[in-house]
Amino acid sequence: MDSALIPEGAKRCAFPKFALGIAIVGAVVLWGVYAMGLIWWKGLNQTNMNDNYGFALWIWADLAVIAVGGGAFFTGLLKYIFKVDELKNIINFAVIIGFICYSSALLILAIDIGQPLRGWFIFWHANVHSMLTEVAFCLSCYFAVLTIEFIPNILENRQANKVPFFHHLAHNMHGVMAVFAATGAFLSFFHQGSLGGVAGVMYGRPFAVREGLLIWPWTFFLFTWSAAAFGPCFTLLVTKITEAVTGKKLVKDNVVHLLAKISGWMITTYIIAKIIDTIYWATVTVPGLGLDIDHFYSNNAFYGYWILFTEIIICGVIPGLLLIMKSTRENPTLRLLAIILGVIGVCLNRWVMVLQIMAIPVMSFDTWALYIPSWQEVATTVLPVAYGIILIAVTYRYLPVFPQEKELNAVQPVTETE
Amino acid sequence: MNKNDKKAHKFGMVIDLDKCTGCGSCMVSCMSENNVPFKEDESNKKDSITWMRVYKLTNGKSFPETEIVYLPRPCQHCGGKGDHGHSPCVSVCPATATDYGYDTGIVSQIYTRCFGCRYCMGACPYHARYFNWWDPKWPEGMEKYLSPDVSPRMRGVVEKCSFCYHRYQAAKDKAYYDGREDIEENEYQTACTTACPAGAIVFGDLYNPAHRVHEIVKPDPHPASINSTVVGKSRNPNVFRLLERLGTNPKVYYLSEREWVRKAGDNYLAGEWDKIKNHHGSESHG
Amino acid sequence: MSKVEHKSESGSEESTGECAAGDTKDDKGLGLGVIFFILAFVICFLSGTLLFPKLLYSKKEQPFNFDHKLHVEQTSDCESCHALREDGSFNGIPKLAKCMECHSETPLGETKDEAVFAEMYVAKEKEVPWYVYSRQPDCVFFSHAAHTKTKGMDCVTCHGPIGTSTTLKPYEENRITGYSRDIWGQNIWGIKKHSWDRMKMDDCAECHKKETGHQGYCFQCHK
Amino acid sequence: MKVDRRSFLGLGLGAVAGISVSPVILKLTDDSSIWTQNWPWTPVPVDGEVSYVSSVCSLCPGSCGISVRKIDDRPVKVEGLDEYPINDGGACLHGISILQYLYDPARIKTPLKKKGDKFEEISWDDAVSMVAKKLSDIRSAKTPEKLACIIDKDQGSVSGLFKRLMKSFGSTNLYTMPSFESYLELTAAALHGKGTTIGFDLENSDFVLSFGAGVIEGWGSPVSCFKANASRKERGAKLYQIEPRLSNTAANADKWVPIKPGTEADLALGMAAVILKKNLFDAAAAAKFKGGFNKLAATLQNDYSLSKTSEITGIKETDIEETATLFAKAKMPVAVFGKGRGDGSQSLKELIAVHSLNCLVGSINRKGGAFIQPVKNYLEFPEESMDDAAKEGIAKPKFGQYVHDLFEKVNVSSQPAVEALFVYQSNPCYALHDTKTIKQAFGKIPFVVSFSSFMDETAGEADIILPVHTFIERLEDIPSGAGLAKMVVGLSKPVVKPLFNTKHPGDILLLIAKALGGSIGKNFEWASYDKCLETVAGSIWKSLSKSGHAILAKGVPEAPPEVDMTFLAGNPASVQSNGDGDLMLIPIDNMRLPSSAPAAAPFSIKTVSDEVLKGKDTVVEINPKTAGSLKNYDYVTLTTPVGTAKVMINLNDGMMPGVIGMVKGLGHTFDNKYVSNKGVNINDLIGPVIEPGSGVDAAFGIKVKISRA
Amino acid sequence: MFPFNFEWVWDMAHVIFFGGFWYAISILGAGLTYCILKAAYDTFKGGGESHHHH
Repeated sequence: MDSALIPEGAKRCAFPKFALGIAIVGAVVLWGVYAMGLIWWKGLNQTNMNDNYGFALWIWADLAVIAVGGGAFFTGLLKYIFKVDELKNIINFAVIIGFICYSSALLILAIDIGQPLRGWFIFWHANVHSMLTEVAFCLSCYFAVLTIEFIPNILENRQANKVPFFHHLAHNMHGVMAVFAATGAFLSFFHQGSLGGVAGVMYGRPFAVREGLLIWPWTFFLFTWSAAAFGPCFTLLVTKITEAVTGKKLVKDNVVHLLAKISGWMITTYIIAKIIDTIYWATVTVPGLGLDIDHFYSNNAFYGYWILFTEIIICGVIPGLLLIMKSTRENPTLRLLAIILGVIGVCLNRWVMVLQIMAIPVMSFDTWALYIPSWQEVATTVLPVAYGIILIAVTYRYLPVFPQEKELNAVQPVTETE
Repeated sequence: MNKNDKKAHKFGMVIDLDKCTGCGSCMVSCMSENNVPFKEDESNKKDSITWMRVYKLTNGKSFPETEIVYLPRPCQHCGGKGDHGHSPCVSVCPATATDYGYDTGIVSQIYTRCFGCRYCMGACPYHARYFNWWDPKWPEGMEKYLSPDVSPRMRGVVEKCSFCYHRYQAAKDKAYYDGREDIEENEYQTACTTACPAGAIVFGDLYNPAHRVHEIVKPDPHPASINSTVVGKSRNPNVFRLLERLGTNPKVYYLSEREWVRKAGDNYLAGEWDKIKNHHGSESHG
Repeated sequence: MSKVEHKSESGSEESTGECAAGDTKDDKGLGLGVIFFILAFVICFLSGTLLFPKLLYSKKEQPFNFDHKLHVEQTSDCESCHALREDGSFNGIPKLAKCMECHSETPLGETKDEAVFAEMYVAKEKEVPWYVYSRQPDCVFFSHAAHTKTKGMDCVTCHGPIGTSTTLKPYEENRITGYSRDIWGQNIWGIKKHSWDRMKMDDCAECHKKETGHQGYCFQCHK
Repeated sequence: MKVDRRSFLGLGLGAVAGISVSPVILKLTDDSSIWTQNWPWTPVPVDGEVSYVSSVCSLCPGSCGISVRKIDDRPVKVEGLDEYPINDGGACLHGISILQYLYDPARIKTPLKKKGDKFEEISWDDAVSMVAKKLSDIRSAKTPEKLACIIDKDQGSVSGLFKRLMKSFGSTNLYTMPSFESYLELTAAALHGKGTTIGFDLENSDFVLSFGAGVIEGWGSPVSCFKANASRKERGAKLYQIEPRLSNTAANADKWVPIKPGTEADLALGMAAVILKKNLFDAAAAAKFKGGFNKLAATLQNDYSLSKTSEITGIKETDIEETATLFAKAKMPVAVFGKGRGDGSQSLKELIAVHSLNCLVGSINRKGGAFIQPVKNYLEFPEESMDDAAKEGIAKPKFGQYVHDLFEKVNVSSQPAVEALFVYQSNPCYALHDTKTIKQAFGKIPFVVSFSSFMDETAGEADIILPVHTFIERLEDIPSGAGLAKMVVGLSKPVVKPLFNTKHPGDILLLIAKALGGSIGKNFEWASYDKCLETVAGSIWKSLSKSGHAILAKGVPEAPPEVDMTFLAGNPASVQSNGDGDLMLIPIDNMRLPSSAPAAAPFSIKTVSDEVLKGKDTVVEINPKTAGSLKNYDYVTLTTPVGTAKVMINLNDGMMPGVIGMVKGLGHTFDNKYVSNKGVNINDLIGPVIEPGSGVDAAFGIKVKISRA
Repeated sequence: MFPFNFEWVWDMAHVIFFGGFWYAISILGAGLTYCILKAAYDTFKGGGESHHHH
């Protein structure tokens, strides 16, 4: 019944099946929206945050989605600025994932603040010394860039593209996309960085504080680097999941291998920097404040050295190595393992930089604080995931997201059951 | 900039922990002075608003060697690294809802500007900032005791100790009326200071050598030798600040004759204290 | 598919003029669209500018009229009624007791307003519930002493020539915020001609910047 | 004309564009945020003229001067009154919270009558005539002794009026709740003769030997003690604290001497033995001892040798000897008694034993010592006229000396021993040991009249409640007690007009007396309580009304009184605790929680640590060694012979092993969600232990069994 | 955000920060405007043509 909207030559499942899937995920969205409504109506007492945990679950989610959404800016940068042409076959999808991640991040921020109707104060009464101001400005600008990057793909919908104006608009936007992509990369560099800066400038928190360059602590650069490194992993992971769900191959292996290789080198270089940063922090910064590194990983029920080891070695060094070595990179199973570990790694890093910071006592007579989120927090954190699934489903169904889809799936028409 | 204003004050506090009895008068005086609300259950101290919080510290030894001390903790009104006014919280507020008054050294918090991002709370290592998770509600009729000098906070914003700034405003008003340039030491005292039955809290201008707080603290105008971002370290060997090494430069000082109490004020590596303690307070030329 | 094409064109303001001007195909639908666009634009713009303020503000009449001019003639200044207290605070609108210093038991004039005053308030010992045009929100601390006494500022600078008025204008209250309209100013765009036309924080800051070289710290004016 | 989609689109876009360039969006964005800044449900305090009214606080016997800041007619803040002779500007958290009492949701707003399980509102006229009717019936039955009365304190004009009513009525059954003052008078009576009391000159003493007295835990006149303690270091004075728990006082003291609970008297006697043995006593003072000093000395040498004392008390011999020696050698030593706040149950033997140390070293009526002076009766009530019924009634014996005797009598009698009971400003159903039996007694009294401002546990048991003004709504003389070295009467003033349909307790008594008529009415012929006070205050009224207080005595009293050692010379037995548990449960006095009436204010509750109250659970203190495998905040069940309770535990190294400490002041059950239904009332777990020889309830704790819950 | 805002100060921090911000905004705005205008132009130029350039 919606065949007129489906890209030419593409096979999609029957509409009722599609609608059912959307309805199921939609129920999760409604649950999240209900929780969101409760929070807006009744206030943040609906969460289990407290004065120790001013940043909690969904701020971690916020940072995590922005980190994994980093695939969009980095792929865009490679495609449009460094002219890595193969990436045109995955750029649309990277942009959609980025769009989902960033719109989710903005939504989470709107739920997170205690006074949503005053949210615009961050722009209007901006304190330029605050990393959060930098985040807000760059984040919203970069979201605008993502929207701009997304629009041509929307306009390529079979029906929309029939409209000459839309057709031309899409065409022209493609034409100047490099300018947008460059601006996006600039903005993204700063907001990814300033998210890292958010933690790094907190010099009252020895676990977070880092020295750095000018006003930017090392975490600023580490965050940007890690988002660029692990973002493509997430793009690849979501591509893989989409392929699994649709039962089709959507992106050619050479593209995947290329992105995986780039990601691998980025991860490896990042993790070297991270290790150096950690060693410097543990041996110079923290002892200078009278603290032993043990302080941050002991005397509590949850945070031990395991988290440091998992983040850096298991989810950093290992995926990095797996992706830079050709043999492992081109092994589908090991590649999948590497990108999953990578995504976990960057999420864990954000967790540590949000939640562990809050948990650690600073005053000698303070105590560790652990925190368990409320269902409302969980629901509003799941909300973006469900919303993302719906948006991917809809865009996949109606937009020519994967340029190689037709080619890859035309050769075996017999096995097509979708 | 007014940073170098000759008329500037630097209001600060010194709390004698040997006199403090942990009675709680300062907390209640503060709550009642500043229209701090209360809830049905305040036993979860992580969501209980007490601008002035009294911590109980122990020396960690077992019976009968145990010792305890109470440590009242208002907002520390940090001057930030180098005492330039970039307090941990002020520098991170995205909407300029908190600023550093270079004329008084007092860190403000403007509830109507705050939009509740809570970044400042994360940045403050003293837990001195509190979030209004709930709408403030008073039992019917009890809102009649609210003071018009301090505006009640609405849900969704951060609040904290203001060093009873409204009392400074009132004292200045009086001085204006009398045609005076400035106020006397006793004209501006915080609610906790006046309430303390043990007289453990002394409040005044750290710049003014005639004020008691200056006499006790004897702040060192030079940066500390071990950490150049630390300014205003006390030259009184019994006086210390909380987490002084972080460079937050609090304007709240503590006084104790007990070594373990002074040591509890900051973090020290094993063996470090013994090296530092002898220099403590008198190391400006070290 | 030209219908859709033109629809899309009128979708952005920039292209409207060009579109209308270049429209040589005499497409009725498009013409109608443009007309509707202009019509809606004008109606909405005008209602946003003219009708909206009327809806936004409710008008309230003061309990009775007060002739400032008459009273100033008798007292010759503002401070006789609007005075600083000895602690330096400002008494605002005087209480009944202050009025009674002059009005005592016998009426001083024969106006209808004074009769209302005597009957409704003096006789019942009730304070007059005046609406205060210049009422600032609870978060604001303002020291009259600092401005009038120390710096010798004129009341008119902020309050305007109230002293020469013979009638009280209706009090306009913002239905959303509860603020007096005089805070935002009568002009809906917030444009002011006199220093007393608006009383927003920016107006305070503007003067402070000029007079003291610094807009001031938050706590100077907030509580 | 064809109106198609394009037209609608044009319309829509035009509208959007038109609104966008009008001021609507800008203004609404601004106004909606301003709306959040002025939410109508967030209160806006009304501004006005500031004024200050000074008065006196009577929440506790401390009797501090207070200064109330008002905005127009509204009191908004309470602070200590500068230069007031007791507290000189300081204030405790409860005093600062007074306005929360004033506006307490548990205030009783109008007279109430019990109907079934509920109360219904009645008029003052009806209430007073019902009370008068009941009292007339009792008199007609010629059993005036069946009117009993419990008041909060012995001194002051309101107590005077209650006493006057009882006497005119013909009943001797007037009781005061146990208080520190009552123990001071009992102790002084035993050693120095009836009608005297003791004050401690802490601010001048150079060695304070405290037998569990919570000098900074609300003992005595709290603020005055805080001040004396704070000046201690500047004066170079010492404080030695003897008690099983590292209380705040112990923590602040120069030395903490942990002692087995209940053996304080033995330690005091052991120290006396050391002082005698080492000849460190004041010979001149000892020369004036009478009543068997030599016998006592002999007993001490036999029964309280260092080793024996050490064994009983668990304190090292050297510590006992050293402390006793330091105490005796100090210039101005003073030994203070009264565990915790001093108002809980105390053993008279212990108090006398401790005070005899003061006598031994000559610290009586010496600077920095203990001041013995007559209880000042500064009020001059005219002689009562007594009719025959009153005279007959007065001749009948009282049920007993103490308030627990009254309830004991009620509970053991099959016929109502008490027909009517007045309870004024006290909460026996909460504050006395074994509250179950107290409530049972209340059930057996046909007519209970409560004079209370708040709906507390006892008011809830009443048949009629006559609500009284809170003390900041009324005029009253407030005599200081609480072991202060000086005697001050303060004047509590109506700071604010009464908020509700309440009356001054004195005026209620005047109304009742008038309704009863006859000689009773004649004894209360004042126009109002205020007039009555002015009359009976006589010579001090001028000072009271002018400066807000009158000083009855200050400085060192002359001529040390006699010392009678008879009580101790009889070698009375020490009080033993009830029960067979292997641990000892002792009450803890916490400055932030009042232990009796009125209950804590919401502000005070808010300051209570989560090591004391967590959610709705009381947290008890226990040494980690005693706790064994139990962890912090584990639930346990405490079982005593009197009751059981589920509580959480706090592992506390400052607690003596084998002892469990539970805070007093929690577990209220009346209707106030900020204060009530939090934790356990320790009085539900402890039963009275009557001390042989003195008859006081001297339970210092109770044996308890603990099990994981 | 704007020089007429209360918090605005003409110092280095503001100039750098908002300089970057307005620069990015201008590029995005200019790019978008260009695309839209060009598309409108192309539409009229090309009439109902629907050829593909890529």
